[in-house]
Amino acid sequence: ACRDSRTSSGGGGGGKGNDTVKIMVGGIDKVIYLPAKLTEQLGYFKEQGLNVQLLTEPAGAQAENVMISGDVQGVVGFYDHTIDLQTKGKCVESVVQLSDVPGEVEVVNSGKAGQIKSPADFKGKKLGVTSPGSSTDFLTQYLATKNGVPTSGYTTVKAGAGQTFIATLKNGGIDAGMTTDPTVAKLTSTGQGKVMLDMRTEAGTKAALGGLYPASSLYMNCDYVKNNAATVQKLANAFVKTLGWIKAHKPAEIAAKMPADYAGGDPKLYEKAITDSIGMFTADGVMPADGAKNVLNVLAQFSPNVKGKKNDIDLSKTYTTEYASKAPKQ
Amino acid sequence: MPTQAEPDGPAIELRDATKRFRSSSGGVHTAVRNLDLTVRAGEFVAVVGPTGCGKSTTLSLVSGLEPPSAGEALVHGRPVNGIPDGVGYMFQTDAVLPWRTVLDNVATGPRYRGVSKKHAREQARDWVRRVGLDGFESYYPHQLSGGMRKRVALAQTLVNEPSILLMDEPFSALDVQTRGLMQDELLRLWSGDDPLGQGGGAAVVFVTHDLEEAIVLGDRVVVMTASPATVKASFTVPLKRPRDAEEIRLTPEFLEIYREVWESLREEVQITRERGAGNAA
Amino acid sequence: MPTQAEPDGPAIELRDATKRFRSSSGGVHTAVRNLDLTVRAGEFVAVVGPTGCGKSTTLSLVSGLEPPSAGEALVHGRPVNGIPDGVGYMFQTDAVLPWRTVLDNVATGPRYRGVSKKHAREQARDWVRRVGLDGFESYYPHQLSGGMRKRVALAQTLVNEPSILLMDEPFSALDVQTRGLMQDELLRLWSGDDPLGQGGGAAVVFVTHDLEEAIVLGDRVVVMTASPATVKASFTVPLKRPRDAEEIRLTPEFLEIYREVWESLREEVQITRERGAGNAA
Amino acid sequence: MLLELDDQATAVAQARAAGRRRSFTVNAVRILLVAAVLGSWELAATYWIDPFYYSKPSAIWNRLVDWFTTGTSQGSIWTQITYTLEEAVIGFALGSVGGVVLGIILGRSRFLSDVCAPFIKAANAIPRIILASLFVIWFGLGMSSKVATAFILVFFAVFFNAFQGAREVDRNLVNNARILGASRTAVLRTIVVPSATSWILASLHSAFGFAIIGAVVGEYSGADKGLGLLINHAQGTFDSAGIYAGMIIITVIALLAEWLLTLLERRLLRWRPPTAGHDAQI
Amino acid sequence: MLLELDDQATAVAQARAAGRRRSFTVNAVRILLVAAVLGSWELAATYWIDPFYYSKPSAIWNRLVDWFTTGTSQGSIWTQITYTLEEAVIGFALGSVGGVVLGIILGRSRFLSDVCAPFIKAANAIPRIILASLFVIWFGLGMSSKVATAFILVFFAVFFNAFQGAREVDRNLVNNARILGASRTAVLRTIVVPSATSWILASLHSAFGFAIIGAVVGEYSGADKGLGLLINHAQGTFDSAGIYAGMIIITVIALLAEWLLTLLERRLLRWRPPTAGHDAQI
Ligand SMILES: Nc1ncnc2c1ncn2[C@@H]1O[C@H](COP(=O)(O)OP(=O)(O)OP(=O)(O)O)[C@@H](O)[C@H]1O
Ligand SMILES: Nc1ncnc2c1ncn2[C@@H]1O[C@H](COP(=O)(O)OP(=O)(O)OP(=O)(O)O)[C@@H](O)[C@H]1O
Ligand SMILES: [Mg+2]
Ligand SMILES: [Mg+2]
Repeated sequence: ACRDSRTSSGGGGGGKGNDTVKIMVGGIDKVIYLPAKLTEQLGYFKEQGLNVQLLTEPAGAQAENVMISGDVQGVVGFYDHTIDLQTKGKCVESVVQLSDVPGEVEVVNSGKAGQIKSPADFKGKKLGVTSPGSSTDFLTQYLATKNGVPTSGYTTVKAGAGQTFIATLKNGGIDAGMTTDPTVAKLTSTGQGKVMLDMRTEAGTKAALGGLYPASSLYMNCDYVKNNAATVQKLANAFVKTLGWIKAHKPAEIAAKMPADYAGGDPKLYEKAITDSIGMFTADGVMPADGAKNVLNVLAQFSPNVKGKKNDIDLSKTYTTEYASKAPKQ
Repeated sequence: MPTQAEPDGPAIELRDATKRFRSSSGGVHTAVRNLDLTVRAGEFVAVVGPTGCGKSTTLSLVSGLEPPSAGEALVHGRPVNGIPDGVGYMFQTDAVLPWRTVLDNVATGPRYRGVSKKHAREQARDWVRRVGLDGFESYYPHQLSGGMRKRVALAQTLVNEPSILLMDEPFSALDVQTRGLMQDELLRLWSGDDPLGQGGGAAVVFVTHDLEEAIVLGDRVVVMTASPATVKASFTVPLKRPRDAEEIRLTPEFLEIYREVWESLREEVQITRERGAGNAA
Repeated sequence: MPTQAEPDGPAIELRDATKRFRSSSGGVHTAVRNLDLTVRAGEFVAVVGPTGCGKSTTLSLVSGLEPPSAGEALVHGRPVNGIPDGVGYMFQTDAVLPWRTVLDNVATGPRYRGVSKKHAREQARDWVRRVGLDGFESYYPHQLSGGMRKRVALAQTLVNEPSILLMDEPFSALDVQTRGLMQDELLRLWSGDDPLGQGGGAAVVFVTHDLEEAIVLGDRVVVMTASPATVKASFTVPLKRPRDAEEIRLTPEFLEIYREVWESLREEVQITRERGAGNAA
Repeated sequence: MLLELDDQATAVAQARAAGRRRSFTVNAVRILLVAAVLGSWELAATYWIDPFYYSKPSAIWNRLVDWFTTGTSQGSIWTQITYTLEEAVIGFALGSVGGVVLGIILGRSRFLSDVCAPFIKAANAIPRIILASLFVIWFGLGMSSKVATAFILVFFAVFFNAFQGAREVDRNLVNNARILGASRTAVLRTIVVPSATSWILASLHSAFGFAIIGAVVGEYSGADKGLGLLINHAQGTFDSAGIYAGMIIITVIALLAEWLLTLLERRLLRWRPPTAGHDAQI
Repeated sequence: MLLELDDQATAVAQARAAGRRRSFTVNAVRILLVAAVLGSWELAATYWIDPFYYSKPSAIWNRLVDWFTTGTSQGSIWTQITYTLEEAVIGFALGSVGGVVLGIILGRSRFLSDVCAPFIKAANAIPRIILASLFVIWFGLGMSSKVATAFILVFFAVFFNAFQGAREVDRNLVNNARILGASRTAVLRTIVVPSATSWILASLHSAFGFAIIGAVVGEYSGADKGLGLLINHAQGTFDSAGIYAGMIIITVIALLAEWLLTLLERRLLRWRPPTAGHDAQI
């Protein structure tokens, strides 16, 4: 099972009219990746003559491995992985930037909201992240250090997302933690958790991180992008159109477009989650240049891979605005 | 000896007992049919019969291991339900525990009956010696010859000093002289002549294929019919005890009864032989 | 009969054979020591010896199942290495396949030797009949009595028509008459008087505890010493064949040889008995 | 003789009737148990515990009805079931054949088993969840990576039992077969395999469950169809009824497989004493 | 007599020497195998395959050295090992005791086993990865949820074998014990348990591996320490050397446990014919 030959070929399906593209979504039911499924629901892929198959993978970094090995052509995931991968000699670039903020929220157990008001209070606390080495981990480390708490000053706990996160916060397994919607919506609606830092909005992100932090994006193998420009363009068209559609519609309308069971039996909650998160999506899918730099800054301090290699990173190879800008605006 | 409910009543009684098995074809195989047998306390009954007639099955009814399909089995006057008290049963097939040494195998019974480990081992050591296995105390069964394993089983059964003793061809794997010694040991225990046992009076049912052995040992020799087994005839052995096997063999009484039993048995064996498939229901 | 390398040479030869086992205490137990034994093709040798002396072990050396620790075992003049061609061995313990019916058990040997299923079954059916088990063809071993299982094993061995036949107390679980019938069957096969077999001439080593049986069947009776086994004496049986067991028992020749063998054996049994722990190294 | 035949007929009939009574009691107790558990769950979830985590039987039932009538977000429920089942069945077939073959070979060869044992034991200690993600890299995202995960789980479960079963074969039977003229392969086929059958069957009982687990774990590492994905989706959307509903579907499939296996077992072990070691007395 | 003693001494010595030769050959072949695999892996990863996925032995070795000398991102490697090991050992102990006890009880009682069998089989089919996250919800994030995952894996592995082992007990031995005066519990203790020992041991061989897997899977669902987390971290940061290094540590632990188990096995099964079913001829 030698995978090497396939790494750069980037799979088949270039150029022709009805292309098949497989896209792996790092958790298709997460609100931060909502545009992927929404595009499918709106029929925009078909409209572009694309045959897109959306796969999902809940466990994080696996998605990139699968893409690099050529099994899928694109990944909907966090932008920062492209930088990380460059340190490993892999060229992956974001072609459509779905959001320019992380969409993450630092939630505090309501009972401890009095003690933990800002990252400066992280000292000695147990902080939840979705998984060690994930973006939530780096962001937590960044927030802590920026506010004078060394990474050794608190405990990182893998709390996952969804029910395990909620149960863990409730049981005192963590004092605070970083997660996304709909977990946040659930926690705040039941009063179990309070939002401490809200990185679902530009303002909140700038306050917390001192700049934008582009996250949710569609990224692909550089070689694939080069060899299949037409397909990539169609994908970009579809995604950008969806982003436009999101801006033009109300959360309730968006929720109604999604498959019924995405609401998980509580449509109100799902709508709230979309309401809270909707601000994070960009309108045009274009990467803001300073945003990319800010991501590199954060990573350079905490990612074991990027640390010390800041100057070797060629940011221009981690994203392209070419396709998103060419996409017809609505 | 364990106390007995009615010292004078029959120790073992089978009343019209029948045992059926499901046969391989899904039908029914009758192994024992309408069998009546009574053994008094202290009586030594030798059982002979054609091979495959149902002797082992009969013993299993008395031991309580198998319930009769019809009729009744009583031990000490009480219907058999579970294993009756005081029953000892030496199986036709090997049943020593492969994971215990010879000594521990023999000590098994006393241990089950609550004797302390030390005391049980002492008793066991004595019995190992009596069956001629001293020196092999720490051997495991797979390291023994066939005859040695049989003797371990014998010791295992006798160490419990049962008041009802069922034995299924116990000596068939032994050479003539060892067999003689074992027979003496058995008789000594049974007659209460034992330096260690608390007294005799056990009711013994002894299945054997050796007519001589049956006559030398038994108060009575019971001949079973061809399958399905029932009692064909019962011969009282008119020989006085103690009997010396070597001497007795040549007496006219012996030859007389030998001939009688033999005639009776031969018919059944012949039937078994001729009938062949006939009895396979 | 399978072809033989040297029809006139000895079929079986043990030269100074010794077999040691690791004993339970980690030491060494010598089961057979410096044993010399020669059996001609077509010779019927009966082996007797005290229980536990090493008879079964001797057979296992000839069969090739166990290699000698020292000395040599030869079959048809060739050193034993693996199972020699034409060997049949009926074990002392049950070794029928529990998952095969009586018929399929008996057909096992021919099937292994490449006979077609149909033909193997035919042969098997004939042998099942000969050992008196007709009607039980479709029974599984656990549904048989002890004696019936032994007869299955006998049929299983004989159906192969071995040129070297090793038998370890084959008839001890059978009643007198069935035993007689089986003995006749065996002799018929061995003497080549068999309506089905292609001829006689098998070399037979027959272990038994029954001196009468040994003398009635054997050309020679070999007496083994107490453990560790070696050949103590070998008695040629001066009785003419065919022998009728019932008649022969009363002839002076029979009584004479019986007494001789018995004397020789008794000493060894006594030694075994007295030595007790002595031989357990 | 007529009387006897009559007797026998009665005996057979009695045995049958007793069998029926037994199985009736057993089923009644089972149903009672299930009812008691479901009832107290429903009650507890309504009054005391939080159905957000624990769901409740009525909600699970509704979810099941919903899936089977209107389908799931990933399409028809039958598609999901077929997909997962296919992965599980292939993995099961390959894994059990592989496990049996290798187990028996190593079980019968001292040298090979001495050499290979530490490697196999080491391989067995590798967490399957990590393997599942490695398999995705090695075999791609398609069905093969899920099959591989199912395979590996089944393989080890079966292997260890087949290995031990092959070692436990009665020496006497092997010797007898060799004497009767069996070649090495004939000994394997006619003695070792039948002897090890009850060992192998014991492992197969748990193995199909493992196969499904493997398929589901594989789907967790990336998939676009399947029951694992369905459950994962339910987890992602706080749909605890969906989680339990998915688990119930998996369980029912496993029980069906189990039932088939029991039929096979009855067929293969027909030669056994009917109540071997399984009597009520002890 | 002296000569004979001499002979015997020689025989013992010869047997010993043969044993030494054997184990030398076995070890040599093992080492050769490992060297060959590692060598070709290193070579392949250097020239042909992509170390991004497959890493290479030298990188893995460096990562191991790094972990053991400077520690991991989560603190000392020993802390992680201790933590995971503790979870695994507790889960193993509870699971194997539970599995043996329940397996033997059900194996000896037809009624109980008839009633319970479908439930146990159903429970066995529930994917552990889902259970692991349910356990986090039920038992919290602490050690208990990982212990529970390890427990459940070990339990089923052991249960099915203990169950079958208890059913396979020779009827003759049970009957003999009953005749000799054994009570129900005495039969269980002195006949059923020793008979089932080789079945149980066979399952324990894979069970410790399962316990570690359970602990790691549990850590995947949420944890703040442990080897599972370490591997998860490596996965999250595209550190394939780290993944393999973590797997190697787990494997070494499992092999150590295996070695202890083999000692126990040898002690418990001393009564066996030394080469039972394990001869070189077949
Ligand atoms: N479980 C069973 N199923 C069916 N038939 C059985 C079963 N057990 C015994 N039989 C049959 O019952 C009959 C009597 O068997 P039993 O073992 O009592 O004979 P036996 O007199 O002891 O014979 P032997 O002298 O050969 O030991 C046999 O024909 C046997 O086939
Ligand atoms: N595997 C073994 N390990 C140790 N000792 C053994 C082993 N096999 C046999 N022996 C010993 O070898 C001796 C001879 O055994 P063998 O079975 O040959 O006797 P036998 O003459 O056939 O006796 P029997 O007439 O009782 O069948 C016995 O003392 C036995 O304890
Ligand atoms: Mg019998
Ligand atoms: Mg013997």
